[in-house]
Amino acid sequence: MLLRHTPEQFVERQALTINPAKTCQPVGAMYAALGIHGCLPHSHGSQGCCAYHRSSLTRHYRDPIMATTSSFTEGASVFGGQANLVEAINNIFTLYNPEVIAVHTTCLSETIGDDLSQIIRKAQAEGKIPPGKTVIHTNTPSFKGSHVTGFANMTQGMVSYLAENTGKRREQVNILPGFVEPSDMAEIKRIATELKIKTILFPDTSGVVNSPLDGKFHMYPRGGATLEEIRSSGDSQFTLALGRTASLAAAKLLDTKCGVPFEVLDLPIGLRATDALIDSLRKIAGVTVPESLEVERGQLVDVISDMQQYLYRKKVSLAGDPDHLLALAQFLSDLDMEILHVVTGTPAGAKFENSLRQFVGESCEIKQGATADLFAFHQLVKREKPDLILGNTYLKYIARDEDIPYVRFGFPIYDRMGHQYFPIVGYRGGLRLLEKILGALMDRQDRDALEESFELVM
Amino acid sequence: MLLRHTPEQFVERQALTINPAKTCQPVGAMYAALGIHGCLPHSHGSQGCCAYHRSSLTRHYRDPIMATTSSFTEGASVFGGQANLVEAINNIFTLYNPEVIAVHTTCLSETIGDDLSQIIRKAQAEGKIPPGKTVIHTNTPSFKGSHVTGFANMTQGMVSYLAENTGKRREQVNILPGFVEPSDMAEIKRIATELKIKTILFPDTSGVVNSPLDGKFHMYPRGGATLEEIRSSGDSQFTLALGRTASLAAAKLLDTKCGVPFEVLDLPIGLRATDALIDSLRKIAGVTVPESLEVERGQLVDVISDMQQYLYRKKVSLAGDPDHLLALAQFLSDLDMEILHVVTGTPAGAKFENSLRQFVGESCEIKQGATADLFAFHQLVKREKPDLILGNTYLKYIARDEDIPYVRFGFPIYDRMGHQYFPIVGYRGGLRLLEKILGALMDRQDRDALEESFELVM
Amino acid sequence: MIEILEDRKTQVYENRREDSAFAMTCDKGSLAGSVSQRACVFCGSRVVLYPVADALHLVHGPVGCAAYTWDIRGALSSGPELHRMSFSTDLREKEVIYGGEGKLYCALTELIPTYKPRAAFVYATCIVGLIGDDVAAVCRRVAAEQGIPVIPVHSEGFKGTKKDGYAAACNALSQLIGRDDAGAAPEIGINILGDFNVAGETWLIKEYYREMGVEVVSCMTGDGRVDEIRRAHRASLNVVQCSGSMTALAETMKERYGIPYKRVSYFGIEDTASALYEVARHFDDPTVLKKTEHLVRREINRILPEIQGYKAVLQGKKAAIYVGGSFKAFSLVKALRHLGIATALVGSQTGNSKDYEVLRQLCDEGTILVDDTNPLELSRFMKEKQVDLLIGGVKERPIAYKMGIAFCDHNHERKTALAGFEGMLNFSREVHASLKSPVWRFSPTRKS
Amino acid sequence: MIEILEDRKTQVYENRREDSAFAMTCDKGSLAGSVSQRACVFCGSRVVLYPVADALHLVHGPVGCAAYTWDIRGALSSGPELHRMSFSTDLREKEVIYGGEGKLYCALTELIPTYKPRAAFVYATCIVGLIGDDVAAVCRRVAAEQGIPVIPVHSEGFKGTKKDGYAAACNALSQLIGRDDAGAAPEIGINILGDFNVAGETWLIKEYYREMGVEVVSCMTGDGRVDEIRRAHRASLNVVQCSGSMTALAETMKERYGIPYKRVSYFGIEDTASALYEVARHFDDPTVLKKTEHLVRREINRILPEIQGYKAVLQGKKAAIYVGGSFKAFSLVKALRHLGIATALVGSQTGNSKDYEVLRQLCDEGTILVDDTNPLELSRFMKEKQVDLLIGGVKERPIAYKMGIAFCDHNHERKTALAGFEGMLNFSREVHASLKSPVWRFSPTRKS
Repeated sequence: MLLRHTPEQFVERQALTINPAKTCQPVGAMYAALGIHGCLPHSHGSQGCCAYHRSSLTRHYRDPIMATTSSFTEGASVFGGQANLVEAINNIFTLYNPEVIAVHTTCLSETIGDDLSQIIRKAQAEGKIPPGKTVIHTNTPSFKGSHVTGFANMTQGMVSYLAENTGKRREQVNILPGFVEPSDMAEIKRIATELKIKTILFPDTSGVVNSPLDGKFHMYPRGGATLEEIRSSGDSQFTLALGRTASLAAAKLLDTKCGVPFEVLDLPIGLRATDALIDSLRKIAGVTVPESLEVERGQLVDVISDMQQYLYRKKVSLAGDPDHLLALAQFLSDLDMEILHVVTGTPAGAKFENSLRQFVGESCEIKQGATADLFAFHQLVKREKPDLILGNTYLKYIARDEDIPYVRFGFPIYDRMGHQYFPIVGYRGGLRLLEKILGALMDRQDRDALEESFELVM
Repeated sequence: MLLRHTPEQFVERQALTINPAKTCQPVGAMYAALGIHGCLPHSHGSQGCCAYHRSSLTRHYRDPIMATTSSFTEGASVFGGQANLVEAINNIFTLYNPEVIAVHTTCLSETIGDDLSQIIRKAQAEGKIPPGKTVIHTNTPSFKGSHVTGFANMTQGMVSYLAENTGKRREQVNILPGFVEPSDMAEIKRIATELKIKTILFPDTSGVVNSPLDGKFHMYPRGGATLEEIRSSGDSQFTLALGRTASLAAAKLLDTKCGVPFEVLDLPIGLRATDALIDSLRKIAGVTVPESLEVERGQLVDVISDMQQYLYRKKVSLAGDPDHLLALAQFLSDLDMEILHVVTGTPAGAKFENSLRQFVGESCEIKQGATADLFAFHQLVKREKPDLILGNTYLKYIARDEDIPYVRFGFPIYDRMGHQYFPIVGYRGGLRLLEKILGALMDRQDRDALEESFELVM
Repeated sequence: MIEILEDRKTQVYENRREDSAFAMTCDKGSLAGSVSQRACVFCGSRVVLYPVADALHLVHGPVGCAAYTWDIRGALSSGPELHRMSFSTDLREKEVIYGGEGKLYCALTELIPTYKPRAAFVYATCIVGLIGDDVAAVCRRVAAEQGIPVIPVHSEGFKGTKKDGYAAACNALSQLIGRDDAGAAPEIGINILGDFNVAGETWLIKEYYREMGVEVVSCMTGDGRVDEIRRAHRASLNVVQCSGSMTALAETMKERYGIPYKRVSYFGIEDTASALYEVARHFDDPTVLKKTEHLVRREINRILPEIQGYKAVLQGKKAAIYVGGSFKAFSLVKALRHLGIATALVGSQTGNSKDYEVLRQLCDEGTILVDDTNPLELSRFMKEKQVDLLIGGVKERPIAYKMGIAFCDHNHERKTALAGFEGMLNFSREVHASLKSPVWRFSPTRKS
Repeated sequence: MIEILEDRKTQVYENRREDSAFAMTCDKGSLAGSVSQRACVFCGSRVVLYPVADALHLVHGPVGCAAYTWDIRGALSSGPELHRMSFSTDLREKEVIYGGEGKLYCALTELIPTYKPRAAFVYATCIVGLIGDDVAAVCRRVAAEQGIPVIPVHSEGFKGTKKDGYAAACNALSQLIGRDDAGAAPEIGINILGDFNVAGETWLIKEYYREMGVEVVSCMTGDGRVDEIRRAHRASLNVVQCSGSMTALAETMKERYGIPYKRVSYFGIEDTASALYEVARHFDDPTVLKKTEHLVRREINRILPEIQGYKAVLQGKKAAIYVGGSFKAFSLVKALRHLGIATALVGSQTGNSKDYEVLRQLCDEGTILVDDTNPLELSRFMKEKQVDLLIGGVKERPIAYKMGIAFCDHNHERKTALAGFEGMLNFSREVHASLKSPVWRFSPTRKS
């Protein structure tokens, strides 16, 4: 009854978000920037933003998250943040010596109207950027899109500043992994390696936000896509953009800027989406799929077949980010589950809804954008109670209040570990998701079983 | 209250096992035999044994488990099972055409006193064993030891029949993985591969009992140690026997028979035991540990440090097999948990208890062998309630009755999936175990939290 | 191509309508060396007696026999659950050499005062037969000392087949029957034999009889109670489901108490209806008959529309059936027909030659009949016949799945009641669910 | 070697006992480009007002400010939990261009009738300052229309530091205070200021005062209620914990109502004891004094033995402290001493120069003092000083762990009450648990 303030009755809201199912762009940009090796994300705004994003990512990853801020004051907001940023760039290279600074804006600097390209050029001109060092930026107004948009924008910023077409095509494929976990990025790389394909995957936060305890504090952990790799993405044969919302912008720009053709795929969550990724990779690189991957696939299919009776027609409601929801809905429908509700705070457009509709049927309630918040999700779930909900940590209130089995999925997850290390993409990731879903459903069956029907063999 | 028949009061039992914490040898032998590629396990006894073992393994793995039986009748039990076995060998090669038949005995054939070596020789002499085909055997009287002993005996049988010292040492290390899951065996091989060490691992059930759905029924799935590999184990530099109970016998015999020196290590469950395995491998092969493994290790240490407050002094009770319990107890003590009770139905001797004592402290109650059953375990848990219990599927009754968080661990697991695919050995396996343990503890904390202290960030 | 062993050729038959020479070999021991799906004598006894919930079940033998049969079967009890505990004498080497009678005596005298069961069953396993323990003598002694029936079950694994285990169980039950004559016998009273209350099926069936006005004196093997069994001879009809396991007891009771019996099946619409009608007709009571008619009509009307819906979708699919008893196989062939599904392969572990003749008559031209088959044969025929669905038990399930074939568990591990009208609905749902599961789209061989 | 920026050199100081020239630079904005652990004005306001559980907290701005502060703090409520909901006007581009007053008005008029809060706080965020919304006017209008206090909180993120946010919050609270004069004022009554009831700490402290015979009129920021705050001016003493955040309000109340205040800390044995004694002495009532003495004696006797036990084990360990407010830092240095732990490094986000002088006096020779530090400095000094334990908040925790250093959370995410005597026990346990965790054995650099 923590959420006693959620009435079942819907009231049309005009101007209000209650318990948001999204957050703002800069945190996504910061996360993306961490996916460059030796990069220090920089928040061009007041201190609080940077602190909040760092705290948020620290809670989610339980790892140190480094980022700097322009520390806006009242002055900056009147006279513009140019001085702050130039000073910041100077200080950062002096003190923290990163390879690259990745600047993102905030609602503040956006509203002021700071011209980041110009400021960075100025810093360059004034010699504040040491030789061999790089500063890139992207615009991430907090009052547009969501954290996913911020991720997409920073990825696009990487292309914009770094990707070069040297005129010499390389035997390599770009993969834009989307706003996924470091474990997922590592798994996508492993799959490509199994296929013997050289890939340039960026951003790549594996080894950055899930780094080992080795007795030292590393300002720049071992992981991340190197500048050289990202530069060379302009010479790649092809780009696979995983997830339209998070990866399309960068892929498009790579095409426009460097002539690298691209294809947008769903995030490789679940069987079919992984099939699609592997199939695309196979075709692009002209390789054959090795037995190892076929075995992984077959194991996933096998488990689905084994456990079908526990999945059949189970009703499920989802909240999260568009790219995740799309792939997840496909997977769940392939598991013979019925999707009742899908809610994302990120405005994802008609294309999203149309794609989703293939997997969820006509009766499913889809909400996106303004007022598509967790309050609305809670109301939906109250009206028609599913057997399972999937979504971020905030869903725990709803799971408790409505007594519904719950699997943590997406961002943020503040109260459990695992997502940092175990992928949910690929066939193995599908197995993991399946294990979690089955665990939640079967634990509930066990809990609710009458004593006489409490079962040993399930 | 399913187990309402468990009183808290201990009564010394003389002659009785209630809710056993073990089962009989043959099922272990059958499982081990499945770890040879192209092998058909054969149960020399009446039909029921074979059916029970197959059902049991099928429930645990959700995969087809193939094995044949001598189909004893009253006649056989009077006149001996020689005729049945010779006929069986003939029929099996005619009908099922395996590479090797691995025969184990049962209480019945043991009590009758069938001399398997002699019978197999006779079958050979009578031409019932086609050229190039092999029959091996081991003795697995059901009235001695337990399923673990049966596994150990069959592994020893492999050495006895197959291992050869050709006089030419090979640059390879034998690993006897013990009675672990196929996922564990695969993980041990992966670790050795990371170390760039050639290993002969047997038995190896990976790819046999967790095979993919590929649209066909395979009598002999792709996995398993090949005969050639096992033969060559006699030429290896060294043998690492993981788990004294399951692997010592075979390692000893490899030493006696082929002069391959050996070392007994704990099952590589948890941090220290994995360190020990990797360290031994490193020393034997004279290699350095690659960064990839150091990172995995550091990630495990990192998560332990991150989550220490949820583990600190949590009380835990364990039931299972000796080798597993030993390694698990070490890991849990490294997690700062306090082990209250350890129960194994397998008689494992004073050495087991002494080794265990290092990790569990003086006040821990250790029970093994006769009357060390799950009834006794339940009584212990009633007397002093732990925060968590770990053990096989049968513990679900106790978890329910006493309302204790519970993590499935060991054999058999009849009501969940996962163990077939995700290892618990190695550093990654440690992470998985940790995730499960933390999940159980934190789910309970969430369940029991008062509304006002129901926490988002944990 | 895979061969069928010479010895097994007469246990496999492809149906031709006009076949005067039909002679299925069956009722014989599995070949040594086959991957038989069959179990042993002990298994047969244990399965039948297991649902007697207020009895003590002590397995006298090495620990395995007790361990493998510990609560693996969902035979539900509405009250006591002593049957779900696993008691074993856990015989060790010492007893194999010196005998286990002492340990058995000791175990019983430890257990009975503690658990105060209404009766105890002591299962003799393989080894007990060999070491020569006089189990019956120990049981007599303990019975005398403790004042409850202590009944030896002669279930040494090697002494025959699962059927012999059924017989041993029937024998054990017959020792309880007739021990209680108190009170008046019901006018219209039956015993239900051979229903195990898996997933609560007995409760469903009992409810039908209640509605018909027929009193159930005992259901010995489903939600069973010792005291009911002791009064079972007061019934005037035995209704035998799972004919394989319980006909022996019905015969005994016929001989001993003159109680007639009827073999029935509660699987499928026709068989359930005719079971109830047969019982009703037996008593020749117009009220009972009327109530039965009403019940059957109502139930069929209730379930038929949904079933028709499934049929529309499933029409033309092909099934394989491999179950323990042949009587169940008959019902399944018919039930599947209701769903528009033809049976391309059917077999049982324990059918006799009469059963197979019935099956042959029931099945279509070309249907393959098998007795005591093995996975290789089974998978071969399923592939040849391009079967879409297999109905079987735990060991068959993963074989079907690996081949991308749907599956319905009609054995101990079924999770929903498949008996009665409601059961037919559940069965249809399960078959529909598995056949229409999206997972088969991902099987390499069966993209549909 | 890592450099300290020229500009930051005066914010880092290595303690020398006799240092007349000590002049710590502090109280200044973080440098542009530093990895500051500091937050913004909004953060300061939000943190202070958050625990007012029956108020509506509406964040007027883009969604992020509301999202990041949604229930991340364990400030417990014994009743209503409206404060744990996240309400935001979720300003979008349109409002940035055309202004957000309409949306704000609309949001408030949708919310207030639905949730019927006792008051509403409207937080202005960065952007609101820029687009020039007249938040105060909207609040006035809604207050008039809805009949509850609707209070603007001027917490535009860039308009200063977290401290300015505290001030804005104090200002907002002061608008509630004095609105209710009903009933008699208590004779011995206090307000608790600056305790946030994290992990139920306020409840602990309140219980002490109850036992002492001191009535708590309001605890504004811990398990807070609007009605209590409205009556807060009826107290005769303000007891200020977390001096950084609430001294401003105490000053205001002193000016406006003549209520004196005392700055106290409830962390550690001495500080808790002297806090209680100070309050008791203030009222100069022998009964209160006696009760206080009794309470303090009893509590210290209760906890000391266990603490001594930890001390025996922890003696000689070295700690680093980096917390938000410097007052807490004082207490921690003393509390650690009780455990035999020396403080090798101490710093705060918001200390002023007086605070640092106190700290300097308190600390040992050689202790490093830092103001507004960053991870690089922090880790460098922790390594140099071979520190065994860090006390800090969420962003510091993983830094310590990566270095194989124990950690105790003394910020919002602490899970046990660390205030009061009981809190000292909890603190000791936590410090002991982390310092003695076996995990450090597995850190490459700190095999101990």
